[in-house]
Amino acid sequence: MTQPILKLRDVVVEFPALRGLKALMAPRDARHVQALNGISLEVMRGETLAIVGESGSGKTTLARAINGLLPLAGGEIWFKDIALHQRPDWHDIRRQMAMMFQDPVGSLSPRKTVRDLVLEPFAIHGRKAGNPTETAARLLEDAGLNADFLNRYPHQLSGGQARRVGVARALALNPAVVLADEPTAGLDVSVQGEILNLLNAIKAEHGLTTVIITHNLNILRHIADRIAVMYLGRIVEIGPVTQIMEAPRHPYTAALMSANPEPDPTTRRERIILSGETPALTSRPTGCEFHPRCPVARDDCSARVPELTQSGPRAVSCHYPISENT
Amino acid sequence: MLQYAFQRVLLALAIVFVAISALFTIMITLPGDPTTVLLGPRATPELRAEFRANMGLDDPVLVQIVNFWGRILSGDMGMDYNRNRPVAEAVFSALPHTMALVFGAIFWSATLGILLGAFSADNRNSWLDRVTGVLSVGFIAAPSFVVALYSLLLFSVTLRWFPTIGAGEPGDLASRLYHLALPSFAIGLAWVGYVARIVRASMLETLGENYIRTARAFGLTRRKVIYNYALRVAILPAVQVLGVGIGGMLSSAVFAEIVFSRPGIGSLIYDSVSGRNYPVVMGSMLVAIGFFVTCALIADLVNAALDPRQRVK
Amino acid sequence: MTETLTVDGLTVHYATREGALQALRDVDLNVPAGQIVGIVGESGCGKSTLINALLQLMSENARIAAGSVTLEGEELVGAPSRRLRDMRGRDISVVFQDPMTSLNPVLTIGRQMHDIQYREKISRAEKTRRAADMLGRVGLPDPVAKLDAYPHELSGGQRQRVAIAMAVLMRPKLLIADEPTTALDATLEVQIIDLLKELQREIGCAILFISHHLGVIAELCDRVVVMYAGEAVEEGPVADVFNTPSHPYTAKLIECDPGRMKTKAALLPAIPGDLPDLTAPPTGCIFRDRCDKAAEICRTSPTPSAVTGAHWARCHFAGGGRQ
Amino acid sequence: MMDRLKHSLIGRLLADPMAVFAMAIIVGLVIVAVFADVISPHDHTAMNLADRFAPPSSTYWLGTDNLGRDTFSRLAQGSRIALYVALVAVSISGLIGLTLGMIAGFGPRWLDNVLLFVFDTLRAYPTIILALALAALLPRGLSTVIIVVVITSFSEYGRVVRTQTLSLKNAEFILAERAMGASAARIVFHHVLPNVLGPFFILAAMNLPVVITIEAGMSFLGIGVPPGTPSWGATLKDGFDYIRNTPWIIIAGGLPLILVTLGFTFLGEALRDQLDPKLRKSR
Repeated sequence: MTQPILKLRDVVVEFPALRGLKALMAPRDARHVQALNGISLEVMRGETLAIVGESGSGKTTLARAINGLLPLAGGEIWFKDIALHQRPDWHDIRRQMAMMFQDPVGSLSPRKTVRDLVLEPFAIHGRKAGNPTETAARLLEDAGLNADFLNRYPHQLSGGQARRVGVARALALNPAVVLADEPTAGLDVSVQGEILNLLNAIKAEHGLTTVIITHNLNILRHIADRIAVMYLGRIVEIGPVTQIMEAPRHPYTAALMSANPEPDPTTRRERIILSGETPALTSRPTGCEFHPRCPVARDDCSARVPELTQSGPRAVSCHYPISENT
Repeated sequence: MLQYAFQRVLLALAIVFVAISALFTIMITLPGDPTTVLLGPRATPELRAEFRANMGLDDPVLVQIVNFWGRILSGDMGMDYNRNRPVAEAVFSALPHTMALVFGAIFWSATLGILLGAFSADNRNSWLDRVTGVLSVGFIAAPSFVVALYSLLLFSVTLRWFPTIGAGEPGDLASRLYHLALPSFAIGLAWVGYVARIVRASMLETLGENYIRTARAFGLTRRKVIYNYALRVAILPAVQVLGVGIGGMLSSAVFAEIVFSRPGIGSLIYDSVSGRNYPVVMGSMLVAIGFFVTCALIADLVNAALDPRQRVK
Repeated sequence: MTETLTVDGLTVHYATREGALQALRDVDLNVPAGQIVGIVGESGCGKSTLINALLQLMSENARIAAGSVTLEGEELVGAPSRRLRDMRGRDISVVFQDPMTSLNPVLTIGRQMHDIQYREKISRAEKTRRAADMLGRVGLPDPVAKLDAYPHELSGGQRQRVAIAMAVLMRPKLLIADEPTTALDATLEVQIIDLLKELQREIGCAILFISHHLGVIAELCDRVVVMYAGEAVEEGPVADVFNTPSHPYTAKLIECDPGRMKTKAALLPAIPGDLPDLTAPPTGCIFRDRCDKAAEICRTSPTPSAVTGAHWARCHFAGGGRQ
Repeated sequence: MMDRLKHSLIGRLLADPMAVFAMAIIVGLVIVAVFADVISPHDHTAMNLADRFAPPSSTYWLGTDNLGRDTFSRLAQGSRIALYVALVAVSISGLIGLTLGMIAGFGPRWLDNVLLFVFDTLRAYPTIILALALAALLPRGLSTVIIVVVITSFSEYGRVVRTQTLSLKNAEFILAERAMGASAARIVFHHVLPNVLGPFFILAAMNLPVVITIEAGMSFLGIGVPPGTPSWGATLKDGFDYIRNTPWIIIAGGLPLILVTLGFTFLGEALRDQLDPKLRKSR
C-alpha cells in the first residue's frame, strides 16, 4: 500500500485552441490551451483513487493522458519504473493498465458479439484464450452475466449489462491498474449499486489498483480510499476520502460537497452557492484560478498562484484554506 | 463570418488554380507536339515556330505554368486560330447561355424540390408521400441526356409545342425563356428528385429535434413550426447539394446544348474538341471550373449565413 | 386546496411491431396550485410519455387509451388543437432536460423569445423589453446583449437559464420541468434549483418537477409521485414518502441511493431484475417480480391504499392494508 | 454471424416491393448481358442497306438504323458494355476512394487537409467537360471512359469514407480499442472498416447508374466507345442524327438506360433504408 504504482509530476496536456488561418497568425503561446496544467499525484499499489470534478476540470483528460491516448506537453508519468513520458512500449503497458470508458454501450465495437468483445484483449496481445468460448463465458460470469449473452450485439444490451461486459473485458488479462471513467454514468441508481459492488469485489480479489473518474459525489465513500478534486486542469485538494468529504479545506471542495442535495427532506445543510460557471480554458483567471468564484477570496488571491501543499496525508492548493476545526 | 468567408474564398481560388494548372500540365507534357495541341492542326509551320518561341514551350513546365497564369491574369486567354478571334470573346459570349441554362435548372429543382420534399415530410407515410418518394427516385434515375432527347422528340418534334433549335431571339426575353424551358427542365428534373429527397429526409430529422418540440410546447402554430423553424434548417443540406450539383449540371448542359442546338460553353467545348481547337478548350475549362467553384462558394456562404453554427467550424 | 393539474386514470399505449406497449397505466396525480410536485422514477418508468401526454404533444404511434388530464378544471384530452395550442406556452409551459438541443440553433435568443409572445398585443419594443427583463431576472449577465446571441454562443448553464426564462415569460399556471438539472454540474444544479424556487414564489405557478435524483426532489418539492414501469406507485408529501416509504419500490429506491449512507457500505444495495415487458405486463402488482415481500395476494392488482391523509401507495401491504 | 446479418438484410430487402422491382431489373440486365449473343435475332454489326430506317416489325423488333443494323441486337450487346464499364470503373474508383478516405480520416491532420484539397479540386472538374478536354489527348475507347470516371468519381467515395472514419475515430469504442493496446492496423481493419462499408456500398450502388450514364453520354458525344461499338449512347447518337427518320431508336435506346438506372437507384435507396440506422429508428 505504501508503494506508488503510478507517479505523475507536473503533467501538462495541451489542446489546440485555434484552427486554420487564425492559428497561423496567433502568437505561439495563444495557439494552445492547457487542459491539464501541472498535475502531480501518486497512486499507491492496491488503493482506489477517485478523481472528482465538474465538466471542464480535466478529469477525463487526465485518465487519457495516463493511458497514452493523449500526448503530454510536459511533465513525467511513471508506471512502476517505466517512464510513460518517454515513448514506452504502449502495447505492453496497456495490457497491464486497463481502461473503462464513460458510455457503456458506445465503448463496445458495434458490429462485434459480446464473445468477440470479451476475447478482444487476447487477440490484441496474442494470448491463447484456452477454449475461447469457455474463457469468454467464465469472464462474463465473473462480471455477473451468464453465457446467454455471448452472441448478443452491444445494441441489444442494457446499460448495466454493457457495463459488465466492459468490466469483464478490462479484467481479461489480469491488469495491475484499472482506469475507470465515470463507471456509473448512464446507469439508474438501482443498477449502479450492483456495478460498484462488482468493482469492489474484483478489486479485493485481484488486489487491483484503480483510478476512478467521477462527478458522482454520492458514491465516493463507498469506492474510494483517497480522492483528488480537480478544477480547471489542476488538483485543488487531495487526501483520504472521509477527511476530505467531512472537512474540506479548499473552498471549492467545500462548495462542491455542499452542492450535493441529500435524499432526506428533514436535514437541510448549510449550502455554499457559487456564483457563475467554470471559466473557459481560454480565459484562465490570474493567480488562484478559483478566486473569481470563491466566497472567501482575498485581495492577493488574484495575484499569487497557490501551490499544492502537503500536510499529513492530505494536500490543498489554497492561500487561505478552511481551518480544520471549523 | 468575415473570417470564414475569407478562408473559403482563398480555398476556392486555390482550387481553381490547381485544377487548371494540373490540366495545363497534362496537356503540355503529354506526348505529341504541343503546338498541335495548343494551336490546333490547321496551324501553319511558320505559326508553330513563332508560337513555340513566343510561348517558351521549351522552358521548364513550372515556368510555363507561371507564364500561362500571367497571360490569363492579364486578360489574354489566347487566340481561337480556327475562327480567328480571341478565346476570351468566344468563351464569354457562350457563358451567359450556359448560366441561364444552369440557373433555370436550379430554379426548377429548388422550387419544385423543396415544395415536394417539405410536403412529403409534412404528410409522411401517407400514400402521397409514397408516390412523391417513388417519383423523386425516378427523377434522380432518369439520365439527363435521355430526358433531353425524349422531351425533344415528344414536345418539339412530335407535338411542336416547343422550339427544337437555338436559344431564342437576342433581346427578346419571352423568346429566350421559351427556348430555355425544355433544356433547363431536362437538366433540372433529376435535381428536383434529389432536392426533394434531401429536404424530406432532413426535414424529418429536424422535426425530431428537441427544439422543435420546444417550439410546439410554446404553442407556436404547426405551420409556423414546420415552415419557419424546421424548413429553415432543413433546406441547408439542399443548398449545399445544389451548390456542388452545379458541376453535374454543367455536364448535363453539354448534352442539353447539343440536343437542342443551343450556344453555350458545352457546345463550344464540343465543337472545339472535334476541331482540336485546344486554346478554346482550355479557356472553356477555365470558365466552367471558375463558374462551378464560384457557385459552390456562394452555396457555402449562404449556408453559413443561414446557420450560425457553421461559421465557427 | 385547488388543483392546478389533475391527472386521472391516464393510460397511454404505443403501437409497436410487438403489439401495444402500455407505457402508462392508470396514472393518477394532482398538482395543487402553487406547489412543487416531484415525479421520481428510473428510466423506463414513463416520465417522458407523461410529459408528452400532459402537453398533448405525443408521437404518432401513441394513443391515450383512457383517462383525463385537466388543467384548472379544463379537460385537455380530446380538446380542440386550436385550444390546446392556445394554452401551451401561456397556461402550461415546459423546461426540457437538454439545454444544448432544446433551443433553436439558427435563431437568436431574442427572436425565439419574441416568437413565443406572438399572442401578446404589444409593440415589438415592449416584447424585447420583457424578454430582456426576464433574462436579467433569471440571472444572465448583460441580458440585452444576450438577445442577439445564438444558443451555441452560451454555456450550458446559461442556456438552461434562457430556457427557464422562456418558460416563465408568459407567467404560466403550470411549469413542467423535465430533468432540468441533469445535464448540469453539481454547482450549477443548485443554482438552478434556487432559481426555480425563487421564480415559483414570485409567479406563484405550480411546478411539476421530473427528476431521477432523489436528493433534488427532497430538497425542492412539496409533494412527490414515485413512478415505476408506467404506474404511479406512491404519492404523498415529500417528508412522509421519504421517511415512511410505503411501496416496496420506493423503499428500495431510497435505500439504493448511496448518498444517504454516511459510512462506507460493504455492499451497496441494488434492485435485482429487470423492468417487466410493457407489451405484455404481468397481471397483478407490476413490481411483483422484483419485490421481496411478494405474496400470493400480489397476483391481483393492488389499488391505492391510504397511508396517512395525503399519502398513498399502490401496494397490498401499504398503510392499514393486510400486513 | 455475418451470414445471419446478410440473410436478414436480403430478407428485409425482399419484403420491400421497390427493392424486389429493382433486383428484378438488375437480374434481367445481367441475364441479357450474359446471353446477349443468344437472344440477339441478328448480328448486331450486320448492315442491311436494303432495310435502312426500317420501323419496328416482326423481323426487326425495334427497327433498324441508318445503316440497316438491328436496334434490338445492338441494345442487347450494349448491356455488356454498360455493365462492364460500370463494374470496372466503380470497383477501381471505390477502392481508391476507400483507401484514401480512410487514410484521410485516420491519418495525421496535415495529410487529411492535403487529401481533402485533392478531393475538392477533383470535384471542380465537371465530368463530361473534363471528358471532352481529355478526349483528344487520349485514345478513344472504354479505357478512356474508365479513366475519366475514376478521376472524377473516386473523390466522392473518399469524401464519404473520410467523414465516416473521422466520426468513428473519436468514438469511444475506438478509443477503447486503442486503450487495450490494439495496433492501428487492427483498429482500421477490424473496427473501422466494417462500420464504413455500409455507407460505402450504398454509394457504390448509387454510382453504378451514374457511371452507365457517363459511358452512354460520352459515347453519345462520340468520345466514348470506338465507332461501330454498340454502346447505348452510340445507338442513341445514331437515332439523334436521324431523329425525324428513326424516332424509335431514341425511344428504344433510352429505355434500357432509364430502366437500369432506375433499378440501381431503387436498390441503393432500399439499401440505405435498411442499413442506415437513423432512418430505421424513425419508423
